[in-house]
Amino acid sequence: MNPKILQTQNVTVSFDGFKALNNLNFSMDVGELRVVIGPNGAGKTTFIDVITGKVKPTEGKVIFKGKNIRSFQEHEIIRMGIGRKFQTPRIYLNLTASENLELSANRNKNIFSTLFVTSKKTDKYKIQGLLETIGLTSKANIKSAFLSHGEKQRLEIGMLVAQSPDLLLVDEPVAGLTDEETYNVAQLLLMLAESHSILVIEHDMEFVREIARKVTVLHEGSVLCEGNIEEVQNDPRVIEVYLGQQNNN
Amino acid sequence: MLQISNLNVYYGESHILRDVDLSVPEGQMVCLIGRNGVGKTTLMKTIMGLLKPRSGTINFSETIINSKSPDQRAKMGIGYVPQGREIIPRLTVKENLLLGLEARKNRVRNPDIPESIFRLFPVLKTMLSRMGGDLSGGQQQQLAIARTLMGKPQLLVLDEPTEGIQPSIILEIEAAVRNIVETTGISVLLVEQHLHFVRQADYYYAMQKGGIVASGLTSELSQDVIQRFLAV
Amino acid sequence: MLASFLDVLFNGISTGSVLLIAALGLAIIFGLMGVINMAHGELMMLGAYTTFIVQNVCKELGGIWFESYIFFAIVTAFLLTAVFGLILEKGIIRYLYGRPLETLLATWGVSLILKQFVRSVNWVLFIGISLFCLLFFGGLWILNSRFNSHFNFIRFRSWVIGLLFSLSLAVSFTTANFFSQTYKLSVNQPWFGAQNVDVTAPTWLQEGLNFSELNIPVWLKEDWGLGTLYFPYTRIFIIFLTIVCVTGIYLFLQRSRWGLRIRAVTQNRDMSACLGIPTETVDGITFALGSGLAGIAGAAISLLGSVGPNTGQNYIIDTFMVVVVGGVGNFLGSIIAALGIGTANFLIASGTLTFLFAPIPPLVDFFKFFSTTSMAKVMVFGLIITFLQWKPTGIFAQKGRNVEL
Amino acid sequence: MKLKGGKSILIEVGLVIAIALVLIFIMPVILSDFRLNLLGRFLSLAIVALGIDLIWGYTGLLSLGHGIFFGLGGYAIAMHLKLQVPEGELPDFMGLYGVTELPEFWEPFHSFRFAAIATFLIPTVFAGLLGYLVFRNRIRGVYFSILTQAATIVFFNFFNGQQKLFNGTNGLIDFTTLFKLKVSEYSTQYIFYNLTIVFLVLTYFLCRWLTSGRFGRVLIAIRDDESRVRFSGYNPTDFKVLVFAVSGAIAGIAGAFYTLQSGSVSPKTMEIAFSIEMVIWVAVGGRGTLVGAILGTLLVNYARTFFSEQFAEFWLFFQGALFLIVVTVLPDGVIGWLRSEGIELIKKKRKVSTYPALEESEVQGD
Amino acid sequence: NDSPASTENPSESTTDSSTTETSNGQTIKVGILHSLSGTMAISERSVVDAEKLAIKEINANGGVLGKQIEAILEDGASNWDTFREKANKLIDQDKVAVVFGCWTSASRKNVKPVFENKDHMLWYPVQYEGQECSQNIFYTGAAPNQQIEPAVDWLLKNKGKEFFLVGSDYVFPKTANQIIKAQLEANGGKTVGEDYLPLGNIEVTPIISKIKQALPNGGVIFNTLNGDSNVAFFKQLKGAGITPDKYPTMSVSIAEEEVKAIGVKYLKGHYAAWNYFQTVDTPANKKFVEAFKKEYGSDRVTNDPMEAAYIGVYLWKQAVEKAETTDLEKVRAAAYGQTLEAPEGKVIMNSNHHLSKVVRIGEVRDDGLFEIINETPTAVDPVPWNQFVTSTKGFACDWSDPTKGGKYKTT
Ligand SMILES: Nc1ncnc2c1ncn2[C@@H]1O[C@H](COP(=O)(O)OP(=O)(O)OP(=O)(O)O)[C@@H](O)[C@H]1O
Ligand SMILES: Nc1ncnc2c1ncn2[C@@H]1O[C@H](COP(=O)(O)OP(=O)(O)OP(=O)(O)O)[C@@H](O)[C@H]1O
Ligand SMILES: [Mg+2]
Ligand SMILES: [Mg+2]
Repeated sequence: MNPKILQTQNVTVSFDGFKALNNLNFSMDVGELRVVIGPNGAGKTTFIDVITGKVKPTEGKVIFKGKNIRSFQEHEIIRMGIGRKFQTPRIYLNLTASENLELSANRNKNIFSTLFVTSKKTDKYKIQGLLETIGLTSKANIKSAFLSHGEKQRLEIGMLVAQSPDLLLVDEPVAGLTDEETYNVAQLLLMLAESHSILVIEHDMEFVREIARKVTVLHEGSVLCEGNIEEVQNDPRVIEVYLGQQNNN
Repeated sequence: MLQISNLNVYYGESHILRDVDLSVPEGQMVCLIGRNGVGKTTLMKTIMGLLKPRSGTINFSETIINSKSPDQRAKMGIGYVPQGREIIPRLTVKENLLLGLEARKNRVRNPDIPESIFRLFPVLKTMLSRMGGDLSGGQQQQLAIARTLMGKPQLLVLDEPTEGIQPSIILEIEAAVRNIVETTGISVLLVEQHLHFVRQADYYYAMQKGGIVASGLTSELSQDVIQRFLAV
Repeated sequence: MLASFLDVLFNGISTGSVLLIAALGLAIIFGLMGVINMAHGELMMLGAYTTFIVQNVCKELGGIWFESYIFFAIVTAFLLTAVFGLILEKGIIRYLYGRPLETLLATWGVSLILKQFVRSVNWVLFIGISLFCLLFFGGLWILNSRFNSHFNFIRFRSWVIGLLFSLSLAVSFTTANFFSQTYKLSVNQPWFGAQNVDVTAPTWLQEGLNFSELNIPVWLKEDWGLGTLYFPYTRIFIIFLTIVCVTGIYLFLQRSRWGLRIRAVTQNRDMSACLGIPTETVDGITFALGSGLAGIAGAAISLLGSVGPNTGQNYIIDTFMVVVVGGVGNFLGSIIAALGIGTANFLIASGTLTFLFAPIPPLVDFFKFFSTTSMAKVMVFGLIITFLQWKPTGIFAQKGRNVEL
Repeated sequence: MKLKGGKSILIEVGLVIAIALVLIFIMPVILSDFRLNLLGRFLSLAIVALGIDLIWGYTGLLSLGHGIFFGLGGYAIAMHLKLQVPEGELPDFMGLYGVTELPEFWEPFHSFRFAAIATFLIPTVFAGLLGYLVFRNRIRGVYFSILTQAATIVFFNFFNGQQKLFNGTNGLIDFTTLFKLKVSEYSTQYIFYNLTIVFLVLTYFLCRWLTSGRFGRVLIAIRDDESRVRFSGYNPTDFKVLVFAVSGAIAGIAGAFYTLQSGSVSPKTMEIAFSIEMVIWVAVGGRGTLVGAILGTLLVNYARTFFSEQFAEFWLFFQGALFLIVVTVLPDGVIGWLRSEGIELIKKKRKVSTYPALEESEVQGD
Repeated sequence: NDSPASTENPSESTTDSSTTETSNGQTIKVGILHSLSGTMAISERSVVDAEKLAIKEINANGGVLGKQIEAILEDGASNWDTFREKANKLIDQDKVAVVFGCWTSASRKNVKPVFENKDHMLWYPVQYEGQECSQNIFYTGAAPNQQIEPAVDWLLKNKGKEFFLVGSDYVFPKTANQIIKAQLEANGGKTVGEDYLPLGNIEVTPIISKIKQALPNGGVIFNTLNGDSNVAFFKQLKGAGITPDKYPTMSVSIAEEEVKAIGVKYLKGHYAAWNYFQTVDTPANKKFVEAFKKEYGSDRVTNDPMEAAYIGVYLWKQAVEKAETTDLEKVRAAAYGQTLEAPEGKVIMNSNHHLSKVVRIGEVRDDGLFEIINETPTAVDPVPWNQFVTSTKGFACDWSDPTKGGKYKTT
């Protein structure tokens, strides 16, 4: 059996009494590609927030690579090998697409190596390749403030890939992308899954079907059910709270 | 209802929209499709008055509104749900909703939030006193739609309204929008990636590289067109 | 004991209420609109000068007019500074929304100009400036309304503006020069001059509430020592004025729809416009309101301090501190912060703390070192920094996911 | 803009050195002593402006308290100069306030080396400390600005109130010698002038190096979205503290050179107005462009000298108007304006293509 | 600062310039260097007015050495640095024959090295804290023994022994209070407290609390506050029920102009010590006040620093005429012993660069002017180095005698 890369034990997050996460127990193996779905407000994004240290759990603990991350700051957690894409694209608007990528690709993120170590040739090729993958080669050198919403989404996915952490947390990667792009992103994630652990959150069920091996459904801050895509899709509780009656298709 | 002709829009020196012609007839639902970055949002913003066209006219219910400010356009009855939600983060959900009333022509006494809104988006009811910015992404999107509906617009401009919303609610939104169009006779201009929703519209326009390249009835929207303009 | 407690309480509240009334306008302009208004102090100065003028007019009328001039002064000061604020907003600030740090620089320029303005304003200058504004802004307005949609105009806009600017400057300069040559002293004499001007409180405000002459039981006076208390009427007046203003503002922002609009516009201007909020009107009203409050504050402090070109500039830091410590955009916070800072300042500077800590000698020395007015400021700043270590975003911090964005 | 490619670096270095040489050799010939001294002082002010541009233009930290660091640097060197008295004597002002023994902390300033190091080390330490306390708590934006502003008041009150230690309001004035050279002598001043230019050039390249390359990009990223930077794995607090400390050091050096050339340092440098003015120089020149900082400083200061000489009574009007115009009409400062409009006039209009593939695909007949 | 630092060949260049530049032309250029903007503009602008008036009068009467005086006005902007820069400019660029200027001690201290290094000449018109005697400065205001010390003596004799000292956080008040404390100790008075306000601060509640605590049954307040704080102080004193009958306040920075700005109501019955009041009854004063009002408006008042500035210009003119040149060294030598029937009475320029002056105590009356209630029978000779303060006790200054100079031991 694979060792666990990520585990949460009885994690509760409450905001002024409202429990966004409620006694959540979750675990993920090394190298696993896991999809998390669930109704709006189920706590998916909060879950990622907890893992990356943006939100401290009110109770319970999050264990990454065997370490409780509670006492670490955000950037330290990231340096332990977690990367994240935000739900709405967050990129550095005054940098160009390639600079954005370069910033994430940088391995050593303390001050001194940032100052004194120059980037390697191989990094440059890697970034070129990435730009190609996310379809932004032609816009690589304009300020990323001038990108459209979908392009920003893709750029942020690219940044995550450039960072290449052990665990990728991907929050709604294909929202606002065209079907074709959705397909590309799916392929990209599948390819990455060969060497990384990935946690994906998405509402686009086409996409979920495409990549999913194991799906976890969150509801009101705790796991509603877990299983492969067929099981989940046909679970009446999931249909009730999440999928709805897909009458035609 | 809405008639756009020969519209050219620039961001600084870069030419984004090129000679766009588009019209939304009264009581109809029109959908705009196109790949990422072709200028859909730009067109929506221009209709709303957030961007100034360099040439061309925008005609809304028989008046040319080129020189009108966004708030005047809102008061004339254009309701806008922007891409990226644009919730006012440090106002409560209730306050966000009440802002929707600003677009009404006559002042509303004793403002209240109609039940119909909550029927469509039940979560909002439980969160009235929460800060708008604290909501989850999908909840914010629902709030954005609800807020615009509060204003009882005549033309609803929706920019990817279903982004980040759970499947069951998407279905409800689709049904609701369809229902609104049919019962109240307002017009809708929709930008959407979900084909399912696109097919609810009466008419479609396909956009590529800043220009309209195809249009027609959605019932005739063939796989071929989709292939050409939505995929490479 | 009771007496000294009451004394400290009163002095703390009165110091705090001066701070608060000065900070109110800023809490709106900075707290709600996000404009760092460095000219706030000068707006207060305008209010103070208005008081001076109203006082002089009322002095002419004499009697009851003079005794009640302060009320007219407050109203006039409010209106006048509000109008000025409106002009400021329409002329400058509105180009700078969303760039708070730039507003700081622009308003700093405004404050320099205002200071110099009251020093040297005379008829010549008045005529010159009015003419210039008329020509320049009038011209601009015509240009804008005629050629706005012309693509070429947008491109050469800065050139045209530059040309217009120099032309108007030249015309108004020559005209002013002509006047000053022809009419000499009568137009050249400054209205106010660089000196302070004298604002004397109406007689009923000049003295104070003397507890020893008050009709209260003797035991209260003697055993409890209340007889030593003496509360200046001006201070009491300002406390009341502050309460009135705070309540007024509270009602305006919470009970009228404007509060909601203002908050919406400052948080997301474009979207608010799309919702049908007339953003420009909202901006104008808000800025005018904030400025008007500064005017009231100016009228109030003219009862305590000097009225001169530098009136108000001493308040600017303290008022910003009040707003920051209270939590930006939070009224209750500002109130508590003002009272807190006021009381702390009084306690430290007056050396009351040295008495309180009399049993602990090292602390006495420590507090003694800080018990001058200048050093008290140093200590209060230290306290504020310490406080912010604990609550980085003020007493009532904004919470939730959105704060970082 | 970016230090890219060996060739453009060489051109830039060459250009900078050429300008420096002009300043060193040509200016003294053209300008009178008084004007040259003025230029020297403005150039030392340009050094602070560079530091401010570093933190404001690139990192988005608007410090309204750089006067503190400027002043600290000035005081450090001035203390050394005031100690140029015969053995056993005290700096002249101390006698007036009945000080009979040199205060402890003055002692080390007997050594020039110590004083020289102190000119930037003391400001660095203070800036670092203040920065650490503030940034650690993620205090940002206007909060930071207002805190720095309040800090100036504290320092001002302190230096202003301590007559016995620093001669209070008067400040340290009336320097006699440095290395046996008479400070007020023209030849000595010329040395200071040249040193100022050397340090200006060095500071320019330091800032240039910091702001180009990866470090600079992290700074810009911090300006854009600080909390996002954390999720890219960088610790913005470290970066900000470092940059703030560096810019404090730069201000300290500038203060020292200014003091040498102006012949005094006083708590006035720690008044709020002065710190705000520094920011304005950068704004006028164009923030985020190092050249702009230098240009803006010279421009504003010369304008001020000019106006105050020509219209002694009204120059505040002009100064105020200048700020207003710059901020409203030239939001990107002079350099920004030159880039957008000026270049357009000279060169042909730059073409920005939005849909790079458009032209080809039209050929293909999509 | 025993002697000016540069003595190698000081007058060479300046002499040259002042003879070539200023004598060849039709005019003699003089510099006026005061704050026209900033905090100090309040006080300094009227001094400028007085100086301009003197120059205008002199020009109307034929000028100096047959030439008109041309005044070059520079703004020190209440900023010491600017003062120094402008002093340099006036001397180097404009090559003026003399500079009239400064108000605050800090500005004077800052330009002093400039005038000394360039061996130029400044006429300084304001009463000040003393402890200075520069060869390049003429002080036409009072030294402490011509204002503060007599005021303290008078208070001790007539008003009480317990003193509370209030001042601005600034050189003059601090030095003055040092002298007062020493004097009180020597003459049987008592300092019960002191406090300093940052310049411009108006929150005086803590100070008033302290005064009430230190002097519960009344006593003397000695006030060296500067500028704006005075207004706040007196307004709030009255509000707090602290009135001159129990708490007489002696001020040394409040003159007719300030009374006007503070409001007579608040000041009536308080005291001030000066050499000149507008109410001084001399023919010269009558003329001065009349001329001033005619020039600047009938609502204007005159005060001590204005008068000192005004006579400064006249004294300089007399010295130039005696020397028959604007050569600085000769003018300096000619200045010693100059007398003038000034508005304040007869003044004599001593060889220590200060004037002998009559000292007066005034009480604010209803019309905002001062009732002179005490005045020395003869002019008091200036003592720049204070004799109460131990570190300067026994020192004096005499520039007419090269062996003595700026600070020599008398005993
Ligand atoms: N700071 C906060 N204060 C109050 N409530 C919060 C806060 N943050 C999150 N919530 C609430 O917690 C719940 C979970 O939010 P979360 O963003 O994790 O949902 P989600 O599963 O990502 O939903 P979506 O699919 O819509 O993105 C929501 O109901 C939200 O309103
Ligand atoms: N502020 C801006 N300045 C310059 N160019 C911009 C700006 N905003 C967008 N663009 C460019 O305009 C083009 C159209 O953008 P727009 O946002 O309208 O696309 P879209 O069709 O809405 O795409 P998406 O489906 O990704 O939302 C894009 O190529 C984008 O790069
Ligand atoms: Mg989410
Ligand atoms: Mg879009």
